[in-house]
Amino acid sequence: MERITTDILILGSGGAGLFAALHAHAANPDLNITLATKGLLGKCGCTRMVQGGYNVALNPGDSIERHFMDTIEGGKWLPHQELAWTLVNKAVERVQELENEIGCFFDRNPDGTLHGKAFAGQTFDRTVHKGDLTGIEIISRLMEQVWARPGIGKFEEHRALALIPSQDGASLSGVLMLDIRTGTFRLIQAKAVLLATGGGPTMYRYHTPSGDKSMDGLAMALRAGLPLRDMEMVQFHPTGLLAGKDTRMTGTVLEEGLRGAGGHLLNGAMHRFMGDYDERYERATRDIVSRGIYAEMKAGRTTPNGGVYIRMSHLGPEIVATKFKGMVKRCHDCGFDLAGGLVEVVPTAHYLMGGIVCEVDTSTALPGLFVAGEDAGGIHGANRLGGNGVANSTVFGGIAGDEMVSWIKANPRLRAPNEDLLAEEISRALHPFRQPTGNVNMLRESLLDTMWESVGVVRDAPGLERGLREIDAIETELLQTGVPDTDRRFNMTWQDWLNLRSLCETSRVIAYAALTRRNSRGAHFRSDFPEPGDLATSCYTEVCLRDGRFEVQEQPVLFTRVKPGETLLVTSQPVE
Amino acid sequence: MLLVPMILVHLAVIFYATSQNLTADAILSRTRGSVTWGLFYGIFVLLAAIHASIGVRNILQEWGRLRDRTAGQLAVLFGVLLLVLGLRAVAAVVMP
Amino acid sequence: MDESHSSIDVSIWRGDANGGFQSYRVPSRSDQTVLDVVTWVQRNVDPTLSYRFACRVGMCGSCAMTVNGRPRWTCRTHVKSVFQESKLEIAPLSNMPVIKDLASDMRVFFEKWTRARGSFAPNRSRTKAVEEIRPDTPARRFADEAIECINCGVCYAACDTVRWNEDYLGPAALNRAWALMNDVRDTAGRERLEAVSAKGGCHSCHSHQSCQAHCPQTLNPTRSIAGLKGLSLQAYLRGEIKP
Amino acid sequence: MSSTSHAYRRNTLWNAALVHRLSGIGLAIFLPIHFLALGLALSGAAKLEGFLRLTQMPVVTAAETILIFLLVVHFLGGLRLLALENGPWFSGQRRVALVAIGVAAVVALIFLVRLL
Repeated sequence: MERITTDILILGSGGAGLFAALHAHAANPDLNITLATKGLLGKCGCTRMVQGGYNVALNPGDSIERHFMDTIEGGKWLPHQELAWTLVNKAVERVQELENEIGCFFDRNPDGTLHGKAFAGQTFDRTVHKGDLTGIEIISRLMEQVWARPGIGKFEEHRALALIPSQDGASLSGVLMLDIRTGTFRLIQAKAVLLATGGGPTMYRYHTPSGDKSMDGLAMALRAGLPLRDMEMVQFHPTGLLAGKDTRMTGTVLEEGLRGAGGHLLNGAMHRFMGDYDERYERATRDIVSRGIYAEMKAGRTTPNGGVYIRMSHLGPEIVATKFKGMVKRCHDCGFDLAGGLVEVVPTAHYLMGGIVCEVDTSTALPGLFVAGEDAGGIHGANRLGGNGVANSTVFGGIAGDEMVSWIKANPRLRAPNEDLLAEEISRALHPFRQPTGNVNMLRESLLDTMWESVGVVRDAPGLERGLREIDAIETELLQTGVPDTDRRFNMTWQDWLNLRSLCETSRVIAYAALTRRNSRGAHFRSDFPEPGDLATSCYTEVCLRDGRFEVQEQPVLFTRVKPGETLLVTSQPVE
Repeated sequence: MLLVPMILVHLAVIFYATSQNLTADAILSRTRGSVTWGLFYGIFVLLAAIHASIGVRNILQEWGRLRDRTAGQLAVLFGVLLLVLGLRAVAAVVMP
Repeated sequence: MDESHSSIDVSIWRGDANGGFQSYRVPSRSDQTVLDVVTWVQRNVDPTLSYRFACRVGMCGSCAMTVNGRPRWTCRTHVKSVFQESKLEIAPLSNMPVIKDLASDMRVFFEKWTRARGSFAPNRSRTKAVEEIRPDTPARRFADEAIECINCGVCYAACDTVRWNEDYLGPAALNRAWALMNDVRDTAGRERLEAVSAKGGCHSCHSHQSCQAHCPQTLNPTRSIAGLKGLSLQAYLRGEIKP
Repeated sequence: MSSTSHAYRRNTLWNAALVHRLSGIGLAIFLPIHFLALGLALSGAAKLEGFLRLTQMPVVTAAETILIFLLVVHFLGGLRLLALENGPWFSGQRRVALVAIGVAAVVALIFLVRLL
């Protein structure tokens, strides 16, 4: 195993990781900064997949307070208010940084000012965007800035395996990495580490995130003893493409705007069913539409692949083809006629609101470890507003970059790793090579089904308990399932095995947290406890692993800025 | 870009010469002593030599897999050869 | 036709640059992309088959490969659309070193992106408001036409000038340089023009237009490169850059 | 590699570029010979006359026709590139390239017909 040292190690190359690298480099260009990423730099991960845009209160008619209230109310009063406050405040500077310094070229109004588009759940049209490929613009520009800085070390196709604590256990020493291309291990010791691997709930039968995602960051944090909060909060997008389990296309998002523009959802009997659930029909909020579709599926009124149809053709195929050019072309490339025909859709797991408990300065309970982006918990509470995701990763990624540089000034030493734990983690990663060869993908399919059936859109206690038992059984079987040790170089099946292990570990946390929350808020719906509960005494769930056992706690939400029933908006501040 | 009208003129000349089925004497009698002919074809040859040597250098580099310097030298050599032969030909046809 | 029983024969490149094609029989499905075919082989036949993918929907450009001799995204290429040639042959992206099997090393592609000064040089800081730029100005329109590149490397793999001239920066990097030359906020225009006018820059392009023909985003790098050639010539005539 | 490994070249504009390059090579080979022939005039009109007589052989006529084609096709191809690289972008490049090749063939044919 190779050992290398660096001042700052950043895991992940999405909006958070790239921003952290640029900020740390700007704050102190003499520092040794290393960025490691599971895929290609800026190409893997989810920031790139952002279609909508970036929420920011720039317009004089809008306000930080309004953005804040939208975020808190959208999050059903569960967000960590200081994190949310930082988000809405810093977003202003960050968007200007993206435009003025990074080079993003967002869309303008005819008079030349930034265009803000309307997005669900918000009282002001504040979503800054570049067409419907905002993520590509943001990530491409960040990525080229990082490539242009030779001072930032780059390790592509490096998978983080474990956070290795110092000998005394008081802080973090470094991260054990697997060089996917060569199949060899590498310990990167660092004074400060940023965990920005992104969440991405890919343990559901239908999911939207990038296929390389497997919650490795959260799994590593969990094993390092860090508390995770709001883990029951998995956001489902109502319209994911459904094309059977044999294609990776299944689960990928068909955009929100299709419903907004007047698209109809039809069940297997060609009945427009959303009226049975909500008077707004298809234009109801994401969670309500998702539950409506889920109910049709449970009742068996489905399409051949087991979902429902979306129909756009009544709006005129030519009009649809012009208005949703990208979406129609994507469907066409994959063999579907969105403009003129019917496309099968299904709710699909989209975003994990939960994550590692952290402070406003992105520090965590483990000194030396910082966290930003989807790995961090508490910003969005029970529901994330569209357009707050990329704001979150870029705002806190930048903060992490600055904070790590200051932290290193106060803590300038590398800390020796706990060698026993290091050896243990290497052995853990090599585990599948010691088992008889088996079918990893079959187990993955089982986990996907279990999570979808038992820990999915609608939950109840018996289902969650069954889900937990099944997750345990799948993990047990996984530990007896091997991968042939014939060639470790770029071994995708080995990666699949490691991915599945991370997914098992984090799936269990989701199920535990879901079992703990006995009410229904935002993305979390319990059919046995359908009421939201008292807002004033709102609690969030916190799960942590101690000596191999889960400790689950309910912590009261601190209303540090605004209490339920109150608002920061002055009544004379109407929407223009 | 100067080559554009020159090629057109040259094409016209070819068609004229061939259609009239001119003999060598007839050609030479029309060209010998003509400063216009000499200047025109002199410049034409120069431009063609430059243009051809650039093209040849690219082809030698890309298809011949030659190193840049070798390709450049060979191309210059070719250009000079064209220039010398071409001017000699112009001289032969134009000089009285 | 009962599709669950029909199958297709697929040749997949195995090994490094000196490797070769190997044949596999893969069950045919109605909804099946080239990426799904590759995935099926890895999951069911040879667990050591290496390939790369991420987003699954044509946004990340990780999964580009050579399919029946043409570079393309595999995630958004339905097997039906390429199988008319009644065979399916999948190789790694060309003009880049092969890491293993279907995975190419894209580092050189991004190094050239950097060499073409394909990154923005700011004119104002984050504390200032965003510059007002009317969307209908010609420069903004030029920049917009070139901006939606996802750096998948398909154009780079389709370009014979890259194949024949290893110094050549390639279509994507030059296309990015062109977008930035039309970005009124950018302050490194002269340096960028020098970079793209140097050896291996825009003047190496022979306008084969393969980049334009293959770009999955329907961008037109040839047009961008032609634009750079023009700017480069003008700057040279004005004495701003040296040949 | 297999037969499909260069399938990406199966496109009109790539072939137009190939025609342009091959015609350029053809002309580059022809030019020195052409100059040498004209240089014959140095040693008197008779020699040139003898050479011109030679050009009436069918083989040479065919070669000349090909040369005309090469010259015109290289010229028109060059024109398209000049327009493409210096003027505003125009669509329908495929058609322009095909027309250029067609025109070159027609011009060469006219040349041939007139000689015969």
